[in-house]
Amino acid sequence: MPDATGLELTAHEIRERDSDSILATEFSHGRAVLVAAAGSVIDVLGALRERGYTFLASLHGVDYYPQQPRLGVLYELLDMSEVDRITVKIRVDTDDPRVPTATGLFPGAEFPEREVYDMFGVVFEGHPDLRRILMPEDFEGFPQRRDFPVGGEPVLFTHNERDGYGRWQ
Amino acid sequence: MSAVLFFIAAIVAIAGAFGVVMLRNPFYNVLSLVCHLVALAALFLLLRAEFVAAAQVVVYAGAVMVLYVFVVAYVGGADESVTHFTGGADRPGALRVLGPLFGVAVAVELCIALLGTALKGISGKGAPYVLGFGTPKQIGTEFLTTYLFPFEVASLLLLVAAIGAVVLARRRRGLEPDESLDARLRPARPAYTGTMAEVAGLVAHGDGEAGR
Amino acid sequence: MRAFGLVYFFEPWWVQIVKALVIFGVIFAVLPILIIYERKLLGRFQGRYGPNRVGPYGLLQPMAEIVKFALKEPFRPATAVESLFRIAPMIAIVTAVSALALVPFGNVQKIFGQPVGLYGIDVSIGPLYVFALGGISFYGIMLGGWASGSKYSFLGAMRGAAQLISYEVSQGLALVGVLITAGTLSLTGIVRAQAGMWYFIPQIVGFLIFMTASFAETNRAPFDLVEADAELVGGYFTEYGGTAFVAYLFAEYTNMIVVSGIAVTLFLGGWLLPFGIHPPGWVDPFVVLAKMLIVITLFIWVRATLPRLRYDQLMSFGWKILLPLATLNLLVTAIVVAA
Amino acid sequence: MSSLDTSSYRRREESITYSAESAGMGETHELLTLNIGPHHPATHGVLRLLATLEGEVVRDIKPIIGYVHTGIEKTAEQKAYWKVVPVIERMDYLAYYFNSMAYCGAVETLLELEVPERAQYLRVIHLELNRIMSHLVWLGTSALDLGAISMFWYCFRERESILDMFEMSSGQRMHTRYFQVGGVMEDIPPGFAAKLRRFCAEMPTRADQYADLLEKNQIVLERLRGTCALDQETLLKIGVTGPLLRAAGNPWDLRKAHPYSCYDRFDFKIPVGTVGDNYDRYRVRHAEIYESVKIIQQALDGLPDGPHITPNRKVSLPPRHELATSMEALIHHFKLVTEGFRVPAGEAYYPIEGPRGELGCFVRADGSSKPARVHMRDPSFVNLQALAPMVRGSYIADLIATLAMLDPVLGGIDR
Amino acid sequence: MAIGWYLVVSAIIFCIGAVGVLVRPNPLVILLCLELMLNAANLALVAFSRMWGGSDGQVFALIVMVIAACEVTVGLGLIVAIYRRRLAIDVDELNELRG
Repeated sequence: MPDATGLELTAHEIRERDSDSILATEFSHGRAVLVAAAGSVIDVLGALRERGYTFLASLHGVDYYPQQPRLGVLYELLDMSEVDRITVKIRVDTDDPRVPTATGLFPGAEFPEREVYDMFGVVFEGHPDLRRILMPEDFEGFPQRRDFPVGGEPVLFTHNERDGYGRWQ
Repeated sequence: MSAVLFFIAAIVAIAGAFGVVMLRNPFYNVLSLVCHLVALAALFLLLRAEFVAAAQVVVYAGAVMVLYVFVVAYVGGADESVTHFTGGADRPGALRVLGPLFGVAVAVELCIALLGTALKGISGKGAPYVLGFGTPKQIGTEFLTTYLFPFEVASLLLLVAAIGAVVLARRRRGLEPDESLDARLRPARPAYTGTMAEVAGLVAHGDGEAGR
Repeated sequence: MRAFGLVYFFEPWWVQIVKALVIFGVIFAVLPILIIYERKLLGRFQGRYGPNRVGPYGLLQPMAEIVKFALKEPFRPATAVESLFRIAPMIAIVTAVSALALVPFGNVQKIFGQPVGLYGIDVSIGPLYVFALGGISFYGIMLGGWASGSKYSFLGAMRGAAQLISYEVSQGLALVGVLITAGTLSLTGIVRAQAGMWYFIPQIVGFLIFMTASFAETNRAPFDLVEADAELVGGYFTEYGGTAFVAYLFAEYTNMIVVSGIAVTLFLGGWLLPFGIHPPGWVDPFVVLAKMLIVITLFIWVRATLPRLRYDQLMSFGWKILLPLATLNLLVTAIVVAA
Repeated sequence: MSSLDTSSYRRREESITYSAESAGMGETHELLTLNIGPHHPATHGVLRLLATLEGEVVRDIKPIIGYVHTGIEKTAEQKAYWKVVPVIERMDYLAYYFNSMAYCGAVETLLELEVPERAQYLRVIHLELNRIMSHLVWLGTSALDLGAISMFWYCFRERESILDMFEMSSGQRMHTRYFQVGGVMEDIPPGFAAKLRRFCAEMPTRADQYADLLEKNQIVLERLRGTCALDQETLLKIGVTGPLLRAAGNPWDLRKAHPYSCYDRFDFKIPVGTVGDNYDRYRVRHAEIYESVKIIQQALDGLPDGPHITPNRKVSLPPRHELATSMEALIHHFKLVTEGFRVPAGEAYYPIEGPRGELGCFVRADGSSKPARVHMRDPSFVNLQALAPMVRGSYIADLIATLAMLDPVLGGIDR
Repeated sequence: MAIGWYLVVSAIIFCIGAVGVLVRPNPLVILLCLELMLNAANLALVAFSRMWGGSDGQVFALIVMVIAACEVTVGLGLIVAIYRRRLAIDVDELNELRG
């Protein structure tokens, strides 16, 4: 893990290219996080990849309800030669959650991005096959959002087909 | 006993032949020909041609018809392709009327020829049965002595036919990937399969390009 | 009816009917025993007991399963072709049982003063008859797969057809070596010709080729690509259930019995015993059955041991190894016999 | 969102079959779409593969997943931290110790909690037993997919003895909830060590027998060698880790690269392959069984004395006997059982080396007694993306073999 | 049974085959009908062989089978080739091979 100083240095170098790309840095529990602007996340990821973080270990969404902007997408990057991890975090609002896709840089982001899209409704622009992945294709709503209630999911059988479908209270 | 067997086999053989001509689905055509061939093998057995009967079933029903079944299954034995395949109708115009007439004419002529023949053997039950008639041994001896030349020619013909079939049905290209295949591997998505993108109003319903 | 070849004595019609009934009866009694034998033996191979709940030592398990299958709802997919879907398993089982008529279980015996051959029929074209029936049994598989209207069945049927045809060639050529050596096509004649030496010693290559091809012909592991449960679910009988499924199952096991019977007849000396032992005639069928059991045990052993080949490997093995080997064997045999 | 009426549901349902019609025909290619699964003997669960075939050759496949999605990540947000463990264990049902280890590790990072030595050793023992167990299930089922039916029973025989040991230490055979935040639930019972030693002595000979059955069989070699290889650059791009990556020659293993728990104290090797074909995948996993046995033996030999769980009463339950004598213990017990412990706000990502690759657990705490977000980076989920590039251009039988060698666990993929 | 009966059956089958060739447009069925005609000839040959007690007829029946097999392989190869080129499978419309 880069220590807090290394993280600042990295953030500084990336800011030199594009001053608006890095919004903040966080360092806690030995975990380095770069908070990037949603629009320039690909540039940040690309810059980090050039610096050795060539492996996208994980990509997941987080709902920071009730903070604003609510949704977060986290990219856990890994430098395999230095055994070093860094996290890129972006925050988007629920109104128009659009993020450029990372599949161009990391082809393995395809499934995780579909999952984030499925669970949080974040739309990855340019994704090759953005469909629901875990939930049924005709499901409505984004179940991992914090305001999505637990329970009460109606299951459609032929006997209750007439009573309507897909309405959770 | 043999008369009963003869009539059963003959009726099945003729019915199978009718099936080949009348049925619409090529798969059933082939199957009725198989029935016909098996019945014919029974007739051969009644004529004490055991080896020919066995060869009939092994070669015809077991190998040649298998080829037919393969081709019909490949070219399309399912319903939708059947209509496209047979055109649903017979050949148009004069042939359709004249064909059966011609058939009946030939049949009448052949029957006249048979009835009016001077051949005495026709109404007999055949030559006296000799032990060893129709056995592989006898036929093999004939093939390798009297009919050696036809035998060799037939084997050459088989070779030529095998090569010809391979050349005709060969695939024009190997298994290496090509671009037109890649394009066909990604068919346009039907509507609603990208539901959330569509629900979010990002793409029009069923816009296949969005999913590329 | 004397349509069939070399008849040295005359059997009245009722003897033939009795023989047919006996063969049918014996086979349908043997099949469940064979099934429980395979399952028990497989269990032992795999470090478990096998079925042991129904009846003493689980021996009634096949009966329970037959009842279970018989009580199942007849079902067919919406895409199936009804008539062919029903006929196909019947073709499979009829051809399998008909081939059994050829296996000689013993020499001609005097029963109540009447000479009776302990076999269904003895024809002058012996093995060709088996191949003819094998050619027709292909339709049982092909029609079943095609008429199911399922892609898995269809793939299985296609595989089955190609496999049966490919290995039939090698199997036939392996047999011809024996036929040349014996100088006859009659199966009883072949057994009698083995009085001096069983043919699996001079024809050891032919025997191995025949057995290998037989595994493919009966769709047994390692050539069970037609069923290939891991890939094609069940191959040509994926869509079958209930009694139709049992029919296919029985046909497969009957084929196994037929093939082992032919192997015993052609290579293992039929009802003959080594070391000049000449038991009384009524022992003959038991000798044949015991030898068949050994061959069947080999089938089961191989199933417990070997994994499945891939389709292209199966084809290249059949055409590139087995067929040239069989041809070579035939050539060498012909030269030796002629010399 | 557009409103749904019931009549349109059927239409949508039909659309979900996703272009099941044949993909096209031409002079040079005849394509056929085959739907493999979700109920298919070789998909190891409810995985659905839309395969585009040309004859028997696979041209493309599209995995469709989600059939056993149970919303565990959502459920975990509704539960106190210590109650999440049993839920999270049910994700990858062959690697339940790994699931709980990743989760506990993440929570311990957030709590900055020190785990006692003995607990760490016990964790390692169980993790490695679990790894062997998972590999045995993989070996048995993939041999079954190749048609070697007997291997399945042999592998499950050894798996049974491992499950017996799990039962001995925790009372459960699967989903044991043995690992807890701060340590393990209970110390190992008497007799466990002796039984484990017997197992460690026997397991290598059993593994030798498996190798004799498989590696000396020409058919297996023909089926596995040179089929569906994928080089490590492509694998790394896709994000594949674990035995699949090691089979391609990259010795990346978190136990060595970035030791967690107490893996830095053991002497073991990382098996790597050369070309990354199915045979290498088999060999790497098979060799890992031996290495895991070695780790278990070392951990058992060096098992230190001490508490099996952290003595921090804010996190771990007090021992039962203290409840009768100590008021403080009773209060702690009551607080822990009713509300659970609170975790200071923060985020942690804790990666470990699961049997199938990097198993990472992301936990976000918002200061309450329930996690605000739990995410599992399951290796099966990521590795499944590598299936299509692996099998393109190979036979359908190789697709099955490769899927088996990929070792996906659908519980982990769908979560 | 008198040999004449076999010849009658043979004649009927031959005529059915001939009509089929003339009436059906599908090359696959035409091939099948050709098989019918060859089989009719086979039956006649075998019947004559039985009539005179010589096996020459059977020998030629076997040679006819060989010829039929050749015809089928080439014919089916043509049909497959036609299908691959997505031409109409109808002998009356197959005029694209004209030089």
